[in-house]
Amino acid sequence: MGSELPLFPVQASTVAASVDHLVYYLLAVAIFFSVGIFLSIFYFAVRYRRRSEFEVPANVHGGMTLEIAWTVIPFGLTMIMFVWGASTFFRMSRPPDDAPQVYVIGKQWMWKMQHMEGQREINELHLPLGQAVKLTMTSEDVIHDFFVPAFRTKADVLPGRYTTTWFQPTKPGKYHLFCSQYCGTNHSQMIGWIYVMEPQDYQAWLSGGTGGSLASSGEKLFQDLACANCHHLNDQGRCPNLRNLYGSQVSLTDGTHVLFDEGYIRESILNPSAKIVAGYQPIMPTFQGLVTEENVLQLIEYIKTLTPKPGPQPAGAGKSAQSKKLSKQ
Amino acid sequence: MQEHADSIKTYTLVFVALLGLTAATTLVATIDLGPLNVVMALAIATVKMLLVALFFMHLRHSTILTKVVVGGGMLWLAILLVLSLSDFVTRGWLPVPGK
Amino acid sequence: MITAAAEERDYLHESYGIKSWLLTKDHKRIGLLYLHTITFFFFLGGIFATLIRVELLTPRGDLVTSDTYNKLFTLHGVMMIFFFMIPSIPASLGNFFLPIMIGAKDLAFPRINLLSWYLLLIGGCLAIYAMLAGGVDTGWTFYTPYSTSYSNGYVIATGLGIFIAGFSSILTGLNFIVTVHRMRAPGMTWFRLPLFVWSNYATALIQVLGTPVIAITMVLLVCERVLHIGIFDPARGGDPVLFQHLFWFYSHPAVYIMVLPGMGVISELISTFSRKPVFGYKFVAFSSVAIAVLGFLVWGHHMFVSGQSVYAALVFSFLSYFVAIPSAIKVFNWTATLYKGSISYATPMLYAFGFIGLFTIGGLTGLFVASLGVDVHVHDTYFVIAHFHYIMVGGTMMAYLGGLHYWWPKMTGRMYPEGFAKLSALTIFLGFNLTFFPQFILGYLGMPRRYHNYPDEFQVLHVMSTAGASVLAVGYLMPLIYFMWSLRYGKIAGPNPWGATGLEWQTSSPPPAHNFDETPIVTHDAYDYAALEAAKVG
Amino acid sequence: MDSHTETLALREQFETPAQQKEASTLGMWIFLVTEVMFFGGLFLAYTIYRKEFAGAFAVASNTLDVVIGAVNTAVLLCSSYTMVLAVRAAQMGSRRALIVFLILTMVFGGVFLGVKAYEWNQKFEEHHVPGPSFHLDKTTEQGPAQLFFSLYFTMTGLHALHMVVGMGIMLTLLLHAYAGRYTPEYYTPVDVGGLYWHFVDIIWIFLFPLLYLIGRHYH
Repeated sequence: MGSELPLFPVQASTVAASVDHLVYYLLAVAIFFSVGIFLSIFYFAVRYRRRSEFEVPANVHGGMTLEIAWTVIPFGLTMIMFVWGASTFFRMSRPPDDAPQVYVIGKQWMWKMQHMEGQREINELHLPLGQAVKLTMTSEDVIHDFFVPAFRTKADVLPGRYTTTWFQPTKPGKYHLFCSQYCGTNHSQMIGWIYVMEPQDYQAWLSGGTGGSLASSGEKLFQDLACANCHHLNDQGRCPNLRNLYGSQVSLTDGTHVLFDEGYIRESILNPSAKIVAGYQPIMPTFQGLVTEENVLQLIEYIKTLTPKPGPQPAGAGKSAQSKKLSKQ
Repeated sequence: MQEHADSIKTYTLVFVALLGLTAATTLVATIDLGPLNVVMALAIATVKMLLVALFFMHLRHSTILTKVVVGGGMLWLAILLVLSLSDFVTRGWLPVPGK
Repeated sequence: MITAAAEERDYLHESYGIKSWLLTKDHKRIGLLYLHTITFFFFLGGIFATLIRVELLTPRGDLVTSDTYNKLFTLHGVMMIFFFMIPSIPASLGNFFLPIMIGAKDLAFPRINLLSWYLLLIGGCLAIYAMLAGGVDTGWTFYTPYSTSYSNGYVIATGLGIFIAGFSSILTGLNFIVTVHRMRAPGMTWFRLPLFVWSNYATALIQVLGTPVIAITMVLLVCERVLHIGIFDPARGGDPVLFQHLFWFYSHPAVYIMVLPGMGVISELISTFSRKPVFGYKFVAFSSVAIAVLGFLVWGHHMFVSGQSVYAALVFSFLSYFVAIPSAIKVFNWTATLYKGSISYATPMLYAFGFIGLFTIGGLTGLFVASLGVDVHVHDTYFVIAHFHYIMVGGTMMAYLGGLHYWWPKMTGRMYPEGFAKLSALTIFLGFNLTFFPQFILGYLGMPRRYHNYPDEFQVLHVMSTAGASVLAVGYLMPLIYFMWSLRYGKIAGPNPWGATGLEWQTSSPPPAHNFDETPIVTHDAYDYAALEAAKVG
Repeated sequence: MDSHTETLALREQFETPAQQKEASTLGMWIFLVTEVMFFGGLFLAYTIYRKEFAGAFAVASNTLDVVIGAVNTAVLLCSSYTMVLAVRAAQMGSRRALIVFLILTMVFGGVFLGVKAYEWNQKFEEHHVPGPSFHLDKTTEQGPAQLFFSLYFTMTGLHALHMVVGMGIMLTLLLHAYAGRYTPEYYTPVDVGGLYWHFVDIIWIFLFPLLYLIGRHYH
């Protein structure tokens, strides 16, 4: 970046280029119309300037053809913007199925990142080049927002629920991370750096970490909190067997279904009676206040390992294609 | 200027109907109709609202402009509810947390 | 003050004393009361803006603390939006001219009109109390749960101030709607109404339909903060995104409350200073109403990255483009009005040119932020700030100043010094662009909003912006000086200094207490210069 | 001051009494639309949370006394009935009937508010008021149950506030009626005040099923 004044930020993710392309189109339309308007005003103002105090020009009341033209043509142009923008947005919204996950917790005024392998970082995030990464994010207090200009990505981080964003870095380097939802006194210091590393450097960085993986911490918690007393990992327990559930549809007592995903696991830990699985009683106590957001993430990661990864076969698990019914006979 | 006076009989009939509908909605609520319970409750409330508006508030004698104003109010309430619900109802359609 | 030589007793001299102003029911006097009030709030908000810009000269926060900075931008937003922009044109110029333009003696409910002014004043006093007591630091958007559970600022006083000011706005809107429906002079049909009346009517619709929702939102916010009722609190199952829906249901249409009256002013100016009817009158008139209606369907475009569902985002993005069309129609029709006109370069017209240019840029950059893929990147950055300042300051503020210059002779009976006014218009135009154009680039580069400190590489653009702001400040001070000067030393204006057609120009300057000596009968379309000329000759 | 003749009370900005009446009526209807939007925000919050926490809302709703709610609804309908008769009396120029019906309207309104106060008081005693001491039996979802009561108190509270304002309007009308200000030619304030009163009634017509009746069919 340095001394010269750039007009466009670095493109460092797969999405960045497509956002910029859409911006070029928007710029072209904007420049065309604004220059057109400026020149017409300028020309008319000079050409038809008032030459005598008493002149009264003829009335011109309007023209239907013109009105229709300047209604329909801009509308067509904007519909291109809509479709193009929406398709880009959908790409940004759907992480690839196989993207590894990083958990992000925002709190006033810092970012806590947790890699699945167990590495934790504060206000920094190391990523391997070329690998799509999915972030699952929550906040411990107010609304924050995870914004990486070089990736053209941004998502609010809310208390009480998970939000997701993803990106696939395309260029090694060090990029700004900003909190872009106003969050209090030190909002402007809730910033950090994203490091995009060559894969081998990333591996080296990873192996420098300490402590067990998220899932193993979660397994330990699962035992410590006595979850396993009811949630037997066979079908004999008083509570649902958590094996092979992640990513499937679960039927509830009220006849509806819910996707067994991170959000549902989180809700079930903190507010267990909200959505009871069909065939079970609402006997689970809430763990609100007993576990931190980080503990919840560890438990989620452990519960996810109870569902084997689908492996190389297509039609990835985790999507509704694989719909299992769960109810106690 | 007394163009809107309905007879006392009309007002009394409307009043009795309103009381009857209150009893009806209370009773219907105790019967399990599944999702229809909500529909019934709102339908009866809407009928009561119409009775009050049309007769007690003289809406049926009012100018078209007044009717447009009332209709506009209802429409805007619907906009508020429907477009907000377009968010809350479709959350989770995309199997990505927070989308 | 005008000398006692005035033959007829105009509204300024109909009665005397402070009481005759504070208890007046004359819409013209109430318009002037508003004019003074909002001028005060404008300069108050302007001081905050100046401090913000000075602070941002350097990347480190070295002038004020972060807390103070946060209060500055919050108070700038609150003052400018709720206490200046929303009442600005409708409550001052609209109040003064809407009844005259339709040939009425007053608004339908003069006492309610006075009450509205007092409500604005009370609301403003509460906001100023909050400011003096220690300020409020939530941003003008009051997002929960920060505003309800974490902020230490005076959220309650500010919230109540906005609640009360909201009722002022509702009552003004109600008054305008009833007045336009029921108080038009004989012959003043809907399609003979000046476009300023149409746009204020459309504005009034928004005020009446949207403002109650911000009122209940503020009630819930205050309840949540005082009583912790949990409506927006995730710990109890509440949803902070619901707050955003309720907030933007009003606050997006509020943008049109701010800009629609400005568009109405521009229609008047363009027509008067080209001596031609506005091209496509009906299209311009209906586009005001279309903006008012469609403006209610797009609020979710403020929430594309908020955790709203992607399908809702899709719907809101789609609908947002519909509201772009009527705005475009207006710009095209204004430009076409100039064609074969007799164009004068009087000061109000310079503001009108400025408006069209800046509003065009503001509107076109609106297409960027309505586009889902692009908004994800530019949301909550300086790009958005630049965009809405092009609409609010480049648009509404230009129109407001244009309108003020245009109607000043009518309101006071005096002309302002033309050369000085032209200089100020030019200064404002240049200063504005220098302030806000760099912010588009800043935003696209990724500079987030509401940042007290920022990375060094953004400094150059911030310095440009601050330089522009100082030019802009000078530009805004100039009218304050020469308008006051003109009250005593300005040329006597006469009833119709611009040779315009509207009913307000058919009565004396300043107008008599009941606007017209006898109720006018309207026989021509608005802006019918040819007919006026024919009548003069005949 | 407005120059009005004693009987017609035509304000100076209007040309004719008909214009004045139309303007006042239209003004009140528009004001009622703003009230619809005001309560609309609450109805939105209610809809969303009821959808999200149907179970907790039903349990919480069942703790309200449905008999009291229904009787109070009937009381309010009575007040609307007497109100419309008051307007009719004004139209007919019957000052005595007008005064009687206005008093009756106020009595019914007062009874409604009294019952409401009794209900609120009960909630305090049962610890059903959102806050640290909140507790509701038969559900583990204490948070959402509190949300129900938050909405209950906000909605019924704002409704009661509107009732109080309505009582003030009734009192003013009563005083003016007593002074003989209203005639068959000029009774717009009674008419417009009636519109307000009926509107407040309509709000309650919706609040009653939404708050009291949502869980009655499951036990």
